[in-house]
Formats: sequence, C-alpha cells, structure tokens
Amino acid sequence: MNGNGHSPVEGAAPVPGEGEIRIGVYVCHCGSNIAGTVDVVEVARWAAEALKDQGVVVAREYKFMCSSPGQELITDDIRNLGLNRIVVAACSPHLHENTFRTATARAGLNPYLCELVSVREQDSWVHTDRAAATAKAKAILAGGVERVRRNAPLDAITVDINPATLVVGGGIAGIQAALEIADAGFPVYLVEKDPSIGGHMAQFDKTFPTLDCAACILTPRMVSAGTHPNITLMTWSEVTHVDGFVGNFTATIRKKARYVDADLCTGCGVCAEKCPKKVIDEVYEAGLGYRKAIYTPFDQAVPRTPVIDRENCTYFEKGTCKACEKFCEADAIRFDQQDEEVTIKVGNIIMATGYELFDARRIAQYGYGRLPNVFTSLEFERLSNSAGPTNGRIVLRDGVTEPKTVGVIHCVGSRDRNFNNYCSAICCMQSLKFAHLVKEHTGATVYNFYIDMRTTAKAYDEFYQRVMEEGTLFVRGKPAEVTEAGRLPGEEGKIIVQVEDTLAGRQRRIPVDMVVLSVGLQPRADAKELATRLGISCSSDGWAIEKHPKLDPVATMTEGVFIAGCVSGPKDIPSSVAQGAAAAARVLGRIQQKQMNLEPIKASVHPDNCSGCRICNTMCPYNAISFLEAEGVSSINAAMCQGCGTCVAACPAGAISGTGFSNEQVLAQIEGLLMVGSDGTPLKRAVFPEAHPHGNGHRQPDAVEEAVQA
Amino acid sequence: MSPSAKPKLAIFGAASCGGCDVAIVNIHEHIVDVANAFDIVLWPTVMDGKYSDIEALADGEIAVTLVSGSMRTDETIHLARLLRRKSQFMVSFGSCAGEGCIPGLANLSSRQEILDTAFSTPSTDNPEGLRPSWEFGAAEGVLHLPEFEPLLRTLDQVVDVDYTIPGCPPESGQIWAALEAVVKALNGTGPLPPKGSVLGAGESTVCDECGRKRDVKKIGRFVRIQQVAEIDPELCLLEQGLPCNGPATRSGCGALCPAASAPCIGCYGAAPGVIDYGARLMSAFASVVDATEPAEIDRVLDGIADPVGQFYRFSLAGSLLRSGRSAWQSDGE
Amino acid sequence: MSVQTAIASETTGTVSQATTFEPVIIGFTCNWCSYRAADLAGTARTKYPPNVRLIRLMCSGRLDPTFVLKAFAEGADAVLLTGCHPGECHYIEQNYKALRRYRLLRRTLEGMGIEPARIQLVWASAAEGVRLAGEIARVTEEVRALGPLNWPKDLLAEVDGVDLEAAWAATGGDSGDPPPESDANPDAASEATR
Amino acid sequence: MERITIDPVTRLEGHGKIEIFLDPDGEVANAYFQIPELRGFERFCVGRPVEEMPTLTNRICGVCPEAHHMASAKAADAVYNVDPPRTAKLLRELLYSAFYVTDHTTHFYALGGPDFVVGPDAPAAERNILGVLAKVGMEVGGQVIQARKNGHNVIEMIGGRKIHPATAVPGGMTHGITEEQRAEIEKIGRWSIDFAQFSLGIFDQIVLANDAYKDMVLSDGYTQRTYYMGLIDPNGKVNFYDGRVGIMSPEGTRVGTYAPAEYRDWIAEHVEPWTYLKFPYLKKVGWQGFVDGVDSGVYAATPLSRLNAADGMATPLAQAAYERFYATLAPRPEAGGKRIVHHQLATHWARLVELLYAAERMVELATDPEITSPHVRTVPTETPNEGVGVVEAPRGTLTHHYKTDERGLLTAVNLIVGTTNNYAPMSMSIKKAAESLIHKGTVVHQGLLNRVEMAFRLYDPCFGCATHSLPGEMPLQVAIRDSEGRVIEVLSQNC
Repeated sequence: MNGNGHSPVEGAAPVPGEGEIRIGVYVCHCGSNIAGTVDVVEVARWAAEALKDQGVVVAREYKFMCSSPGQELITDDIRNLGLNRIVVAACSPHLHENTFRTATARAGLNPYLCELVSVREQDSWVHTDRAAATAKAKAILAGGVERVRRNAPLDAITVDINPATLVVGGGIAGIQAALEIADAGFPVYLVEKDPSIGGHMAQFDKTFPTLDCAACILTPRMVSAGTHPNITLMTWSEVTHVDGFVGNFTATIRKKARYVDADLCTGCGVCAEKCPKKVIDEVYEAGLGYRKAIYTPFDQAVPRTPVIDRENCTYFEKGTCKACEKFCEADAIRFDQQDEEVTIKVGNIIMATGYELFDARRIAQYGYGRLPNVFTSLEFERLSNSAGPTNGRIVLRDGVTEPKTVGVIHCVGSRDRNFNNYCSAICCMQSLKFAHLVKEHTGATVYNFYIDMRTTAKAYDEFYQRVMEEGTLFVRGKPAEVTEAGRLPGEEGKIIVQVEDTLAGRQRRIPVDMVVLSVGLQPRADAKELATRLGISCSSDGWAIEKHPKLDPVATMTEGVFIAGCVSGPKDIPSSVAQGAAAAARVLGRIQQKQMNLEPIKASVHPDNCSGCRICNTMCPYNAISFLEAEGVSSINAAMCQGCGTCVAACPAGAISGTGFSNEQVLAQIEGLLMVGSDGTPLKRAVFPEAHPHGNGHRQPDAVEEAVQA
Repeated sequence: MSPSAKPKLAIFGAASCGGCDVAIVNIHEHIVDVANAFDIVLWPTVMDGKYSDIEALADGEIAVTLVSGSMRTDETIHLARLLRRKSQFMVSFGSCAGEGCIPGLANLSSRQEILDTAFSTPSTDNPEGLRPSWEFGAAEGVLHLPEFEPLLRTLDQVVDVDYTIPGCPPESGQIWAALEAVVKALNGTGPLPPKGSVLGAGESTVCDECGRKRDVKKIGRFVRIQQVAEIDPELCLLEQGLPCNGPATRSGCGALCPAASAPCIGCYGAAPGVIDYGARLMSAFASVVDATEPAEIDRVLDGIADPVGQFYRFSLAGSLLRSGRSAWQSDGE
Repeated sequence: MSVQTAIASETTGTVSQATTFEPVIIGFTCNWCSYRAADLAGTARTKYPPNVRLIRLMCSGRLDPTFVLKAFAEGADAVLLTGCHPGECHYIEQNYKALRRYRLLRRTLEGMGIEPARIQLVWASAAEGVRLAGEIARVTEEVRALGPLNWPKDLLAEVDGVDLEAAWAATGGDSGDPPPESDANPDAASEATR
Repeated sequence: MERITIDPVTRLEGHGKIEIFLDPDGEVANAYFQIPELRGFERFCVGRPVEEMPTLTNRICGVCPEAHHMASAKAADAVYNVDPPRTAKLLRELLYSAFYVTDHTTHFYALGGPDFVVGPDAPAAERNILGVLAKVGMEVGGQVIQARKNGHNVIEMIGGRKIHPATAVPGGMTHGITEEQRAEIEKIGRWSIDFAQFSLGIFDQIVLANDAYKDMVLSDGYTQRTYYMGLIDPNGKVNFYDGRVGIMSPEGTRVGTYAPAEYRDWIAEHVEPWTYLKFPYLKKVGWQGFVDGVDSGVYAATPLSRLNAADGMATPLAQAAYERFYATLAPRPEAGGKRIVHHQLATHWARLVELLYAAERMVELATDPEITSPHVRTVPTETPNEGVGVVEAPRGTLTHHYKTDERGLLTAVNLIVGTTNNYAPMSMSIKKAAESLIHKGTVVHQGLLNRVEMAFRLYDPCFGCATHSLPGEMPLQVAIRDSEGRVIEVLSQNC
C-alpha cells in the first residue's frame, strides 16, 4: 500500500452531552521517515476503528501531510465531512503545528481545534522495532484524539502597544537599539547606570580586526544618542521596578543625584580641574589612572555633565571645600541634590546591560594582583590607549620600562571547569590584537598561550595570519602557572610562564617581562536581579535566555522584553551592534502594528471557587496574579500571564483553569496514551476484585476453619 | 404501615461511627419538619424498621435515601444496592459514604493485615491465632459473619449516586438546607438540583469562610501542632507552618476548626471539580515551600510527618490510587 | 524466603515473566526544554526504548500531581517528569515548583507502596537530546526490573485459602520481609507492643 | 451437624445478630451475640502522627467522640511524657463533663430510659421519647432538647465542633476560653444540675414508687454477679477524666487499682471466631467462658459498675444521690465490706447519679479561677515513645495505647473501647433472657424481645465504638434455630 490511500474509513460517533464531535485523523508517512518504522496504514486503519467511540469519523494516511495536497485533505474533509476536530500525526508541533492550524483555519475551523502529535521525532526516528513503534504511534495518536475532544476554540488576545521604548544599558548594543528606534520616529528612554553612555567599548583603544580607533567610531554614536530629539537619555540612573505587560509597561527609574544641575552645566570641565581630591579610577581606567572627586569618566563622555563622587568628595566628607562650586561659572553645582524617582510608560523594553570581566585574582596561580607585571586585558587596553594613563605607552607597572618579552594568556576564566565552562568569544581576537599592539608599540617578543584559536568571523582569520606573520609566537597550551621564582639561567628578574606545549609535547618555562591575561566575560553580578525585575529568565550562569537561541535570539519568554548584546552571552562588537539593531527591528515591528495578538494560553481564576487562600499569589514570576482585597479572591491579568500553568497546578481549590492545557485536556490525553499497551493490544488496567454483586460471598478461609477446629 | 401520600425517606447507616445520625438528630426542631415532609420508612438508629419491609416496596418507591457509612462488608454493599433499586434519589451522606473518611485509610493495608493486627494486639489473648470466620461451625450450628471486603468502598463505587452531602459529619445547619432543597423539589416549589450535585456545602474552600488574616504564602517550615507553644489566633494557620487542609477542603462547615486554632483536617472533601483531593493539597503545599535546593526542600517537607495521612486523611478510598472505583463500573447491577 | 514473600510472588505471578515485561511509562515534558530535547533526539536519530509516551506541557510548573496519579491509575508502570535545569526555566523559576511537588509526591506515593523508582525527575535542556534518551533508557530498565505496577494485587496479597497461621507466624515472627509501607511494618508493630 | 443455607431475607437483617440454638428437647443450647463488622483502626492508625490520633479516633464513634478525643489526647501526652498545664486539663474535663450531661440525658430520655419510664409492658412503639413525653409532660421534651443543645454548645466552645471535637493535642489544648464563654458554661452547668435533679425525681416518681418496677429491678433475671470496673480519683470517688482504674469483686472487695499504663497486667481480650469483636476479661482471674461469679474474669464497665467500683461521688448532691442509691438497692454490704448493686437494671438510676455529678462538676470547673487562663499548652521536650490514656467513657472504661517511633509516628496501636468491656456480660444477659423464656421449643415472642432489649439497652451499647464499625445504636435481630440448625423463628427489633 502506498501513500495515496485516500479511501477514508467512515464511522460517526455522536458524543452524548457534548454535541457531536467529529474528528479527522491524518497520519503522515513523511516519505519513509515515519512510514519506514511505523506501519502508518495500520495506524490509520486502527484509528478509524478503535477510536470511533472517541469521535473519529475519518482517518487517512498520506505521504506528506505538510504538502499542499496533504493540507487539502484536511481542508476538504472539514468542508465535506463536517469535521470539527483535527489530529495530525506527523512531526514535532514545533515544526508544523502552525502549518496545520493555519490550514484548519483556512477551512473555517478554529485553529486551536487542530492538534499535531509527533510520531516522527518521538517515535519513528528513535525506535527500530516496527511493531513497538506502531503500537506507540497508536498510543500517541489516541492521546491526541482524546485531547482534541476537549480542545476549545480559542481567540487570540489583543493588546495596544505604547510606542515608547525603554532601553536599559548604554553600551554599544543599547545605543544602537536606541538610535534605530529613535530614527524611525519613536520615543526612547535610554537608561545607563554610569555617568556616561559608551560602555566597555569606550575604554578600548583599537578594535579587532580592522584596528579602527574605538573612540572614533563610537563617539559619533554616543553624540547622536545624546542629542537625538526622540531619545531621553537617563545616565547615572537605574531601573528599580517594572510593572505591566507587553505594550503597557510602567518602569520606575531612580536617577541618582549627580550634585550637578544638568540643565545649567555646560560641560566645561573646570570643576574637575579645580577639584583638589584625586581618586584612583577603578572603573574607566581599570585602576591605572586617576580621576577627581567630581568627574566625567572620559573626555568624550555623553553627557558631559560631571558627577560628584560623594564617597570621596572633601565637602561631603568634611563639610568644607566647595572648590567646584566656586569655580563653576554656570552655578550648576547642587550639593543638596537628592536621588529622584521617575515613572515612565513604555510598550517594549530592550535589555542591553552587557557583561563584566572575570576577576583574574580568582586564578591565584596566574599571580594577578600579586605579581606587578601581570596585567588584565582591560588594563592593557588602557595602557595601549593613547588617551589612557600612559598616553598609549606600553610599559611595565613601574610606568617607564618597556617590556622586551610579553606573554598573552588566552581563556583566563573561560573554558575552565573551575570557573566558566563557556568560551568568551572575544578573547582570541583581543589577544591577537594585544600581540599586534605590543609589536607595533614596542617591538617586543610576544608569546600567545592559547588552547584553541577561534577566528570565525569575517576577516578574523586574516588578522590571525597577519599577527603570525608579524612574528608573534604561539604556544598551544594552558599555562599552569605564572611565577617570579626563576630557577634557570635567564629567568632572573623575569616572570616565568610555566606551560605544557601540547604541540611540542613538553613542559616549557618561558620567561617574560609582562603577562597579559585575556580575561573572559561573565554576566553582571546584578544580572539575575535585574532579569527578575523585568520578568525574564537567566541560565544558571546568569546569561539571559533567548526565546529561541537560534531562531529568536533577541526575544525573551516575556512578551515585550527583548535582549541585545552581551546580556545573553559573550559577543564581539559587530554581533552586539547587530543584536541592538535586531531588537530595535522587533520593537519597531510591534510599534508599527499598534496592537499585537497574544497566544491564548492563559490562566484564569473562577472567582466563585476561589477561596482567597493566596497560595497562587507567589506562583507567578510575572506578577500577573493579584489579590483583590475587597472581593477576597485572587485574579489573573491575562495580558501579563505567560501561560506556564504553574498557578493552575498549584491551586488547591481547583479554581484556576488554563486554556490550551486544561486539566481535562491533559487527563484525557493520559487516558488516550494508555489505551494501548506496549504490544498494541488494549492496556490492562489494574483492576480491583469485584465487590460481591449479591452480597453472598461466603468465601471460606479453610485454614481458619481448620485452625479453629484444631 | 399506613399508606401515606408523603414521599418516603430512608436513612441507612453502613459502616459508620453514627456521627452522621447524631448530626441529623441535631437539626433539632427541623426534625419535625422532616417528619412532616416525609414518611420515614427506615432509620435503624432511631426507629424501628425492617429491611424486609424495604424489600417489599416497589422499585423507586422510596423518594430519598440517605446513606451514611462506607461499604466494608458484602452485606452493606447488598443493602446499598437494594436501597438504590427502591429509591428515586440516592444521597451519599457524610464523608464515609462520600470518600471513605478515616476508615478509608484501611485501604493502605490488606484485609489480612487488618485482621492480623486487630487480633494480635498486646492485650489480645489469642494463642491459637484465631481470626473471624465468615462461616464458622460452632458446636450447635453454623454461624455466618458478613464478609470483610478486601477494600473499603465509597457509596458511589457501589451504586449510582444522585447527590452528595459532604462532611464528617455534615454540619447540622447544612443538612437541613440540603433536605429542604430536596423537599422543595419534590413538592414542586423549587428546582431539582442537577444530578451529581453536592448539597449542603459551598462552592469554594474553607479559607473562604475562615476569618484568619492571610498573606502570600512562603512556607519555610512545617511544624507539628504540639511544637507550637502558642498559636496566633489571628493569622492563617498555614502561614504559621501548621499543615492546615483548609485551602483544599470544600467550604460549608464554617471553618470551625481553624477558628478553634485547630488546623482543618479536610472532612468536607475536595472542592468542586477536583478529581483527587490529595493531589491538589500536595501540589499547593509543595508549591509554597520556600526552598529551591533538594536538601532544603526535603528539610521543609520533613515537617509533614505523614504525607499519606495528611493528604488522604478522609479521601483515600475515593482517591485515584486507592479507590475501588472500577468495581462497580463493571457491575451490571 | 519468608512466607510473606512467598505469598507476594505467588499472587503477583506475572513477575516471573519479567523478561517479557514491557513497562509503559508516561513522560511529562516542558515545551521549551525537554520536549525540544526529545525533538533533538529524534532529529539525531538517537535510539531509546519505545516504552515512554510523552505529554507536552508548557512548563514543568504546569505539572499537577493529579496527572501523575491519573497515569498510574490508568495503567502506567512509571511516570517520568522532565523540565529545564534548575536556574534555566523559561518561565524563570517554575521548575523549582515542579521539583518541590515531585519531592512531596514521591514521599506520598512511597507511603502508598509505590516504589520511588516509578516516579523520576530528569532535567534536560533543549540541547540534551542524547542525555534525555539515555535517561529514558535508564528509567525503562529500572522499571522493567521492578515489574508491573500492580498494587491492587499487592494490597490484596491475601486471597482465599491463604494459610492464616502461616501469615500470623510471618507477621509476628522474625523472618517476615517488610511489606511495602515501611511505616506500617507489622514486625515493628508486634515488637513494639512487648 | 447439618449445614444451613441462610435464607437471603434473614441474612439481610444484619447489624448485630443473635443466634439462638435449641437442643433436641427444645431448650436453649446456646446463644451467640455476633458483631458483624470491623474497621481496623488499630491497623491503619499505624504510621500516623500521634498528635492526629485525637481527631482520627474520634471517628471510631460519633456518639462518644469526646471520649476517644480525651483518651487519645491523654495517651498522646503520655507518649511525649508531657504534663499539660492545669487549665488545659480543666478545659478537657469541662468539655467531657458537658458531654456526659448530654449523653446520659439522651440515653435516659430517648434510648434506654423509656423502657422504664413508659413501662416495660408498654408496646414497643410507645417505648420511645414520645412515650416519655406523653407520660411526664411535653415540656420535658423541650428540656431534653435544651440539654442536648447546651451540651453541644459547650463542646463546640471548647472543642471547636459539636461532633468530633478538634482541640485536644499532646500537651494541652489548641485554645482557651473567654470569660464570656466561661460565664455561659457556668450558667449551663447550673441549669444542668437542676435538670439532673429533676430527672432523678422522675425516676423516683415513676420507677421507685412503683413496686412492680422495683421488683423487676431486683429480680434474679436481671442480676449478674460480675466484677466491676471504673475510674476513681485518689479519694476513691468516681471520676470520668482521670485517675486509676478500680476493680471491685462481686463480693465487694477492691481487688486492686491500676494506672493506665498497667492495663495489660489486668485486662486481656478473649477471641471467638464467630464475631468481629473481642471479649475483655480480668487477666488475673482468667477467662472461664460466659459465666459470672468471683471465679470468672468477666467484668462490667457501666454507670452501675463505676458506682460499685468507687467509694462515692466527689460532689455533694451526687454523693447524696449515691448514698440513697445504695441504701435503697443494697441494704447490706457484701462479704468484702462494700455495698454492691448487682441488679443491672439499676444502671439507669446509676446513670442519673452520674448525670448529677457531671453537672455539678461542670459548675466546679467553670468557676475555677484558672479556667480562662490563656496558658493551655506545654510544649513536649522529650522523645516520644509509648503511652496509655484512659478515660471513663459513658459506656465503659476506654483505653488507648500507643507506641511511636522517635518522630512520634505510631508503630502500634491498641484500643479497648467502652462497650467492648461489656460484650461478655451482655452476651450472658441475652442467653439468660433466652433461657428464661424458651422452653420445650416454645417461644414467648414479645416477652423474649422485651427481655433481650432491656437486658441490652441498659448497657447503652455503642457498637460504633466497640467494633470501631457500627452505628451508635444497633438494630438487633434474633434468629432461633432448632437442633438441626433450621431457622424456626426470626425476631427483629430495634434496640
């Protein structure tokens, strides 16, 4: 028999009390993908016969159900046979559920009355025994049939979209996203926790592989963002609270006191110049340089408005000084300024909060913090930056000596079971960049210690070739130790990198003057907290989780909240920028639609049955459940509900029901799945002995009689 | 018995403690209303009556039969079926008939274990290891005992039930409300409750009627009542860590136990539409445990000393895993 | 072998045919991780025993213990719960609720004499097709070794004609194996009273 | 012997069967009183937490759940070796006294008493509460209902619920009572004293003033010389809630008293394979079968037994009633020195003496200055292990014995409940009644039923308790079989 077996097996089955349920069953061969292991013809025949009482009126098999003729089988049957439920046994619903639901809708039936059950991914592809696979296919199909009987027609839920967008994080990804949306004509609130936007990129000197000057390419974007009429820039600010749901979020933002009136400040910089208090700049200069107690982090900062570092300000410490105030011509200094909370309403949120660097001190054997001439990658960026503390001179910690030999260690804190398992994606390229810069600036000998070299993006490998050609020495192996304890000739006064050269197959001790640790990226310490505030989820590492890692990388499980850049994992600049733009595009799509449809998989409370016990109140991570004090019942905001169903399962009164995955549907599916045993015959239930029908059960424990008589 | 135009009422106690009968008597002055509304043809606890009289009635001649007690012997099952045949409406009265009540916990053990335990307690003088015999040849003749069934069954597992009145026992006020509804339906002044209705109870759970203050739930530990020196008279018992079954237990009792600082033990059974009482309560309790690590979760759960008893105290014989439901489904009677 | 064990094996005679016993297992999956892992196992043609039948829920947090009890009552020999790894729930933290319910459910079922191996929780991310397949195979083997879930027979392990004297001796004596409910051990009971 | 196939009609009659076998001469060969059900509490309570036992064992009996609640709470106290605060004990006893008032009232006016009040010769249909009201006046009916309501209200105030109270826990009570509640309870207590005295008056007026009744009370047919059991306080007075169990011989010698934990030294339960219920007897005397006398371990535990087992009542009015009771029915002390009433029908009178005591005790407790203290709980500190709790249930001494693991989960449970104590004397009474009324195959139908009923009802049997199975008041069926085992007569009556 082949896939053209069109002859349907008829059989009407009115279901008492439910109106007549008329189910059409369609079993797909998927070429030989399913039919090769599952006897699909038998499955269809069985369904028509054994599931008649369940309301199956027609069961067909076809070579490719997803093809146009396959879909037409369904639409024709709906029209001609009056079907009101459809079950397709084919591939995973993640692949074709939409296909068949759309087809169902085309024929005028509510799409949610169609179920797709997987007999390919869950059956034919993973089993070899044809009989067992066929029996399982029957069970899966019966589960779908029982389930679809309880499916209710559902309508999508529509919400209005507020055109404003909140972008959290003013790094390159956030800036890009903000600009894209603002340029399209919609308002954006760009919130940055630091005094200036720019993010990590603003600290870099050159960018790989093109070696453009980071500041040169970033600054214009920062300026655009700072001056764009559609962008409300909120630096030195944090998002403290988010309420609401897609289209209708309310965010509370705390603007920390700058002690400077931003409206009056001209950004002349004289305050910082006159400020007597010098402070080591741990943030922007990575501890290599100084700033003042009143400062803008760097010259190109946007906005130019400085902030007073209250911890270090002499006035705040001792009550006198006010040098800045004295010299400010604009009278912009405001020592009495307070933190301020503002509330904004937005339709969508883009989270672009970036990353932080792995703390190299955690790997004690690399000596960072102990050995002066072990530097982190960020320190090196500052050293090599012409605007940095050494004006671009690459020197040892003493500030004068140029290194003769430099070792760059890759994968510090990355691809390391003790710290982070993942690859930080950018370290290979940044290490190559460092090698190049060292060569360029000092002509020193450079060793790069790597595990694997990953140069996958455009022009990356070419850069690698170039660096090799420049004479950088590559040692494949993860250094075991970096030490000052020289014991061989030539090691004195050097720092020694102890490494197993896995290509040479031997231990090597390489004396160098300077070690640069190419530290990995990790989620910001407060990432989970912020994610929770926004109702999105994080992996156990702390990286935000995409709605789909491949197909929907900038969306999250929470409608209306998007992610861009390193918040979801390490990325280079081009990827971060691309994600910023992509997230913006997703948001713009939403805004243009003005409204959007939400999946109607929602929970709702039946107030008559709700006792107000408040068990469910803590179930919802999206705060969709609220307790109505006056009525004494809990209530679910459908638009905020993401449909996970946790509250449905938690309600002790059974007062919460969930559409799409109702108790009735799941319980029916269980019954269906257990209709057939492993051998394809009806599954034997555990049956209790019959209660004696006539009460005349003088079953006689003979032993008792004997015992008694004995 | 004089012929009567009044509808006939039978009240039958199967394996029960008699508390249901006491509860009916406790409707006090309304008992007169019941006597006025019905011709009581059977109420062994309170008045004379013979089962043979019931046999003599036509099928469906009894308007309403209230059955309390569970089905523990072949004899009670037989009587329940007889009464079903003779009655228009069969009402499952009280927890035993409805879901097995405390005696339903017997379904955790085999009847052999039950008999062995009962006849080998430390005060039992039974050197021969005697057990009751369904049919015993005494010196003078044969003595029969009704057979102790392998499982305790609820009424609806043995016969088709029209209405259910929950509670252990049902609160007397609710009993009258339920009977009144039936009386009104019978004399045409009120609607007949749909078949399968639960009468004399609320649509929600005990918290609905409980006056204690409630907040969101995060249970860091469950405590046993003897460990609490003083129970806060105002605050939700569950929030005090006491495993109170109120959230899952059908309303209707007036939340009497929590009002007396005693956690609800669940005698009114499950809320409307709930399939398995224990599953609902289990899910609710576990959901609000304030822990994420398995060891920590277990530490909190250790506070629930006896999970089966906690979740199935009254409903075991009606539960998904310990009921004898399939027995009557296959029974043609 | 004690008398009680003898009774048990006699009345659950199917155990002796364990070699031909194919358990039926219901698996609950999360739409975002384990269901996708199953898809991935399929795409990769990773083989596993055909004994498990999966149900898709949106989240392991949707898992109502009723579903598990229903599966057992309808004839499943075991139930496999799956969900996203801790900390990776697509709905932020709902898998912790599933974890808690599972741990309580398992305790309750144990009290009813259902072996813990018949209800298992496995975390599987969308990428762990192979792992999920391996776990399914492992669970299948464990359940196969346990034999069919046949508790009514266990519960009714006394039937007509059982030698009560022997049963008495077994429960009161020193050789009786503990019955399924460990809390309700008649050995303990009879010892306790002396 | 010929095997009998039971006719389905008779088999239906169920619930408490009496089988009487005749010998070839038509004389009674034997009578068997069968209890046809069992629920298995001793089995399925194993594994449960001990603190739940007071509510779980309530469900043994809906007629006297308060007794189980108290015995269980006391056993649980003992398991934890914890001494509840005085107020908690007072509250428990107060609840329990209120329960006694209700229960004894119900029995006297509605269940057992009508036999007397209306008269043993009256038709069965009149020997009920309505017959009582006809004889003593309708307003009494209102008082009886009021007494029941009152009792249940007190039980609800302290126990949380009217039936199956919920508030006794190991170490005390879940809550205390307010001053308003206390005042209300005191009022009810005072009302109850009046009501009890009024009831004793009715007994005087109708029974004691009637020589025929008095003769019947004193008649041989209702006399059984068994041992007697009852809880007594340190002064030897009747106590319902606490004390030691006193054993009085038929000859008026107190053979001993025992603390609850020692019950196994004193009591054993005999097993017969034809009934689900066991027959307790005095271990030190031994089981000699269904016979009375000083050599038979058969004992009774009834209101009458309690009076016999004690030296008096702890309250003044009840003490006076007690003295009058013995002066009237036992003018001379027994050989052992104590006056004993062996006339079982006097149980009804004894019950009224107890009613008065319970009412007086209510007032004593309700006026105790500590009764409204909020301190109602001692938190146990010791590892739970084993404990026995005993209270005097209206229908006999009630013993709960628990053993737990270190978490307080029960590993063994033993229960000897009120009515069970009297299973053997009841069986003997029934046989005696049969023997006196069946001769040469001739059965005095109504007479037999009356005799059996009266012999039976005076024990106020509550087989819900006894078998942990049946409803409180049991319908009774008597089957009489000839020597061939054929059923020659089936009598059925509600008892």
